[in-house]
Amino acid sequence: MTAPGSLAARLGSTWFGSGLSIHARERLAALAELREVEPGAVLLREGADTERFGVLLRGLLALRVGVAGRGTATLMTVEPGDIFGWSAAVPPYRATSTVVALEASQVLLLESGALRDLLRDDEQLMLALYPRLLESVSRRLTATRTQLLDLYARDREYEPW
Amino acid sequence: MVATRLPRVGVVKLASCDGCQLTLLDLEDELLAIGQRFDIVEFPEATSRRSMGPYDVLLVEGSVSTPEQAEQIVDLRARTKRLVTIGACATAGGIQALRNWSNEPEWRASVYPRPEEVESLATSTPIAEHVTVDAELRGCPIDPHQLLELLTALRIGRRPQLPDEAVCAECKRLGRICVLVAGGTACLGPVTQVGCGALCPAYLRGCYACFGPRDAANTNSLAGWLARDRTEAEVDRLFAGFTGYAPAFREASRRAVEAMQPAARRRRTKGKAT
Amino acid sequence: MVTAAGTAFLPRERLDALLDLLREGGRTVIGPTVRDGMPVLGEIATVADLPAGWRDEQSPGRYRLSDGHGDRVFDIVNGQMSWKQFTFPPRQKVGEMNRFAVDGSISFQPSAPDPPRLAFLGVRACELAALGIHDRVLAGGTFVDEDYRARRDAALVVAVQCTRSASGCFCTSMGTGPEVRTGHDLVLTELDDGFVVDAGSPAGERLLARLPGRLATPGEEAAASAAVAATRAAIGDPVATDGLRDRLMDQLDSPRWGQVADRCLACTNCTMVCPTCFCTSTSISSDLGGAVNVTERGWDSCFNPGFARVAGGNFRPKREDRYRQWLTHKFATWIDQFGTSGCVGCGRCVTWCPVGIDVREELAAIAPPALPAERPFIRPAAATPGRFEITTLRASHPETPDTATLTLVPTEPVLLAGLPGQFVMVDMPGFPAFPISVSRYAHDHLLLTVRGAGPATAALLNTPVGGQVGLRGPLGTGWPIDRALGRDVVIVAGGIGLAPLRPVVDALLADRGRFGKILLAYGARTPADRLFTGELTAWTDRGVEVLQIVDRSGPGWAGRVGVVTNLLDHRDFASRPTVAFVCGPERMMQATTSVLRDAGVSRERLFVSLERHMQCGIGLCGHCQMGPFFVCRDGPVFTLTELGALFTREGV
Amino acid sequence: MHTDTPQGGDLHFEVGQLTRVEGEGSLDLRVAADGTVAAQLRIFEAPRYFERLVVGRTPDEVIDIVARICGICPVAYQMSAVHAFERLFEVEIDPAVRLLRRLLYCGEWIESHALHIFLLHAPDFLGYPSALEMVHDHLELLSRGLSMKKLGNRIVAIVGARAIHPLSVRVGGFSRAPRTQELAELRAPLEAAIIDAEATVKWAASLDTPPSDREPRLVSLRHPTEYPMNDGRIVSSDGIDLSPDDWGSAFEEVQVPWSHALQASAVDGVPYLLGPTARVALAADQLHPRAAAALKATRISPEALRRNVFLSIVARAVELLHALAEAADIVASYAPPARHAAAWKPKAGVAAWATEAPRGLLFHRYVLDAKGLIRDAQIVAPTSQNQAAIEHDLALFAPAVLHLPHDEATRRMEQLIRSYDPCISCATHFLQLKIEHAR
Repeated sequence: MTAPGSLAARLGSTWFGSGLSIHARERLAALAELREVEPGAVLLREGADTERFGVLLRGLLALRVGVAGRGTATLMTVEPGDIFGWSAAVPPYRATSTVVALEASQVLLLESGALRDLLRDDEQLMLALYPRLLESVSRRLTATRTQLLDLYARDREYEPW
Repeated sequence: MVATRLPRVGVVKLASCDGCQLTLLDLEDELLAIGQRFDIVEFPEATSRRSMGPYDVLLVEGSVSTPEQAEQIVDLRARTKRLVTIGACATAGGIQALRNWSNEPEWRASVYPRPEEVESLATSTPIAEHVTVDAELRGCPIDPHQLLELLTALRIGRRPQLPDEAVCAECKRLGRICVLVAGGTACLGPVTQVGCGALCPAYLRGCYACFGPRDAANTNSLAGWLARDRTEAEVDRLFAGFTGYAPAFREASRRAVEAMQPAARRRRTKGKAT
Repeated sequence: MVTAAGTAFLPRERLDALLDLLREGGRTVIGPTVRDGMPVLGEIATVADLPAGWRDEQSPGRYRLSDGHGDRVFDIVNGQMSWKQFTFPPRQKVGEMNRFAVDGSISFQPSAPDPPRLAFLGVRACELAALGIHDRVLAGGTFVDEDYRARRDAALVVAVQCTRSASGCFCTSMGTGPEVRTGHDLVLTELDDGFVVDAGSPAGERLLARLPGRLATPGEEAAASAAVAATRAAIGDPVATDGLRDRLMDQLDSPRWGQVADRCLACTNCTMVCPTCFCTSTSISSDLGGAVNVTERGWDSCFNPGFARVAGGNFRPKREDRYRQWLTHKFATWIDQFGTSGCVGCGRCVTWCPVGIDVREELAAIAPPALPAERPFIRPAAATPGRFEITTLRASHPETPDTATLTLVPTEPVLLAGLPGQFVMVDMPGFPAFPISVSRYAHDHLLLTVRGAGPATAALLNTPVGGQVGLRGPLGTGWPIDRALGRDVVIVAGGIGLAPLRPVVDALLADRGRFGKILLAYGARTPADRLFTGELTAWTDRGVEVLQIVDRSGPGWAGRVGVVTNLLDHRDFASRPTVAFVCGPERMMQATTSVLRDAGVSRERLFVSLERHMQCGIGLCGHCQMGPFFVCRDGPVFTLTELGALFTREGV
Repeated sequence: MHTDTPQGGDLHFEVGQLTRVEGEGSLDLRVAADGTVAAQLRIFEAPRYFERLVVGRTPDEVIDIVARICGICPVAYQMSAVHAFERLFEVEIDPAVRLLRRLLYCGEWIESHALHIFLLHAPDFLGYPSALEMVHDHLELLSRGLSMKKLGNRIVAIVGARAIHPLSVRVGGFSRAPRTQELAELRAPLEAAIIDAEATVKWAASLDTPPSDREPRLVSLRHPTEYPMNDGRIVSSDGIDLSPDDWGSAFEEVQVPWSHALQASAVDGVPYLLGPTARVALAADQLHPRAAAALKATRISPEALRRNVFLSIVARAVELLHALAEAADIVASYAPPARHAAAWKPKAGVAAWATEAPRGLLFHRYVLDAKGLIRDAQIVAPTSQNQAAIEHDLALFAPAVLHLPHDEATRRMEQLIRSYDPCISCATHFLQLKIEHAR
């Protein structure tokens, strides 16, 4: 059983965690640490090794990429319940964006090396975690595509005047 | 609501017959009012006033068929806010665009005794192949009502109401009986953009596509149907008319022009020589 | 059907007497005649104008007339023209709109009906059925085409039973002929030496009583019946109509649509010659100064590329979309709308298709079983296409670089009596009318939030304060606020889609205690594109959870970035009954409703507001058709259940 | 316009694009040290190869195509072509069709002459850059002109479906003949226009014309009973009298060294003048009585009319009146033809014909194969024939104005060129402009 208030329970109350087995939650919670981060704190850096994987419990995170000559741009923001650092579990284990806290936030962090070791050891965990991970990545992909469609853009009609 | 100054209008022509710009002078009832609502600064056919621009609106008749014209149109574009092409020559290359599939030197030699002195491009092409065009009035010639609508829309600031439907729609609204179905006459109405007022069927003729192909014209289907009662060469020739170089008609026009090639021939003439 | 009692016989040589009777009171007789060798419906000044001895031969894409076939005058089964040429003219002035130079004030003068007095001679059973359908479509609903009704009321109808048929005929399948049953004043059946005549209305009875001739003999009546029966037998039953509506609507994905589109020219001939097609477009002719503007309505067609075009694109971009729209409307969704098929089996679309596409073949090729759906006709408010109320612009408040909110003060209270989500048609001299949703109702004014998407909206935005604007409405269905009583409410808006939803927030806050939690999720392209930014905080203070997100971040933006569904991804609405109102670009609504359904909102409680090309705003012009719906009249607000498979489907 | 610095005594005077003419042309004038003037009218219309475009086409297609040579006088092209084909095929056309063709042609004359008189030429006499500027001072005059012009267009539109590039003319007749009622609607407007045209003749005769003197050779058609229009022999003021079949025996197309166009000229090299002045001079006896009376009332002698180039506006006004009066006669007596188009069979051979375009004689010659397809074509437009005469007149006239300020000299010479109503688009084949500098 998982004690209420335990990390495993906190994980279970999130969107990401609610889709995992109890076993998976407990194995992950065992490795996780709970952290409060200040606005502006950088959790991952684009292009660097993905040092950690995390679940946002409270607050708001921004995913940013650098664009040559234009500084950085926020691609999207991460809502509580969602994850960041999914690349910790997918080769080449390098961060695809810089993760910055926009508000005072609470996150559950797992060191990526430890996470990978755990997944290698525990096939059951792997079976539980990867589909959930993929679901999150696929949602993000869908959202990105929708953004690319530029839904609200004003299509320029044939307007001679 | 009222502009502080009158829009500066130019009317110029490249390779063409003058008929489309004449349409402006044929708006007899509105001509004087047009003169008061627009500042016609360049219109060599009608006025000795000349202007190098800039133009708020430039009506361009004719196709690009000489090296000078190719340069001229780029230059005009740079001095024009809204460039409007008028007529089949400007919008589709005109009847003279049929030479685009010909052996142009041979055509030149068949008309001119000293072809080497004729400066002409091998092609006659629509304005839009050279510069950006803001609006177009189709037709050979253009329709006076559409010209007036264009000018009115320009003054009011709305989009001109130019139909994008087939000749058939207008033909039926006018209560005319289909010359193709009921008369067996070859008619391009179903693939041709309306604007003329469906005149040919009213005069018991088939449409010959003065206004060019309409949006996504299904020329293949119509050509196939027409070929049931005629030779394919005859069907091809139907398309090889005043808008034969418009993309939807090109394939048929090309075949028609190629089939028309006669034996090469020097023209009669006893030119007095240079 | 000729009945025994009172059936008369009019000898052929006394046909002139019938014409004289019809002409009484200054009526003009219109009937079949041959002009320039072509079959037309035109004035019949004397018996000699009738096409004695002429016959038609028809096949798909081919029509030929020939003469010398005896004395009969009604042997041309039908021609290209139908009677709608006279009851629903191809072009019709709708009204005039003027702007006075002195003070810029505007005025509207809708055209009053002024129908010619006509007698229609030689109306076939299928054509009577077509007139009956138009009676329902144009004069049988909440809104009435006054001009049509006046023309119908002014016309006498002399029907003719068919004693010949053409190859295109399938009235037998559509249940409309060849027997004449109803809708006529008189009915003739032509025999070699004359006409068996019967009455179908009191006016017809009076005419019949004064017609020279005698009672028909039983032999003549029998000959007439036999001739019509022979026609029925000759036609057979070419189209299987059982369950046709459902069979068709089940085949929206049939590969046949693409095949027929290879042949279809989208030339509009089928719709123009169809006696029931009623779609129209308006056009404006203005003088050079834009002071005098005459609005005219003309036949249009769903085959025209511009028919379903809106500022951002075209709902039916491909020929196959348009062919499918026409066929499914005619044979299926027409039934949902008007309780009858839109086809009377006259065969004109078969004969007059320039490439001989035979609708009977296409129907047979696109077959199988069903799904029913019936929608009650909702709708308040009265309006006609030519009548606009004048409002005065009191203020204009910029919202974003291209959008502003206009305060319009009407003199007519009807404009203020709208529901959240309803729209108005906006009319200004020189521009075609266009729909704009009401973004707030107040005691003496209403607010329209307008984006300058084209010249007309730009002109509206440029209207000076104190200037006049014509409005008609409020039109369409509103958001059903009552469905949200006692429930949680999720409002999801994309871009300018917040404008029609603001009255929802107004309504909920006006009665805050009667609703559960309220979540407003608002997505916009950039921070600068957000509407009503000042109010968003005020709403938070009044108990609305407001979440905002932008597609592209911008200067000074420290908020959320991403698509609006990101705001809903991690939510669960299954535990409490929740109603959702969604408005934005169609693709955004698709993504949003899909997330909301996954999160537990049922389809019946999911409401969306659709955009379509609208001209009349009251279901008469036909532009905004979508399956069984006229979006302007039956929508723009729909539940997902109603829309079913049509929602976000390309090309319907 | 610019003037070169005199070099070796030569003055090179150049007028850029000519305005208020149809099409594009320019004028090049060389004044030698000895005072002799050489004028070169250059035409830089782009070549469109019409004579080649019609090869391989059927006669009916040719009728549509040649109309596009000129938007001002498409009927003329259709008329020369259709008559040429009908003559070769020996088609007998209905008498009413013949009248309708004259009516159609009258419509074109009315439109073209009114256009030229009021919109193109009047500003020269009254001192405006264009007719639009005349609105305030001469509104009534302009309105009168525009209403006649409109009526001309209306006639063409009723017979031919539209004012520019009409489409009903077919070998054998018309694709459809107008109904009696359609023509009857023209009666009242024609009567009103005749009055206006009479006033126009009077007005034109009252204009102040610069002095000018020449002894032109005149060429037009001549028909036994009709004012020259779509039928007749080719005659000249100095004795030429031949069938259009024999056009080539008296005329030829040549290329002049400075230009640029295939000019047409008489084989003897003497320039000749076509158009209203020539027709009025050579067929004065066939003018409609109302036109003849109006001309007489001007008291301008036939001699003056012929010799002063600027009086062409009077000749044109007389023809405007003639065309309106003849149109009124045709409309009044109209009964639709029994057959709107006679049947015909193609035949190999040469089809030649000439008609009178508003600007003068328009000669067509086609060689057809046995299927009736065109193998060769020759189209000789009036302006290419008038060109030599224009240059000749300019050379005569120039010394009188060269001392004037340049703008004024230019205006005067343009006025002279416009007296010919040159239709440069008509020139079916022109070479490219080349500027030669005097040495």
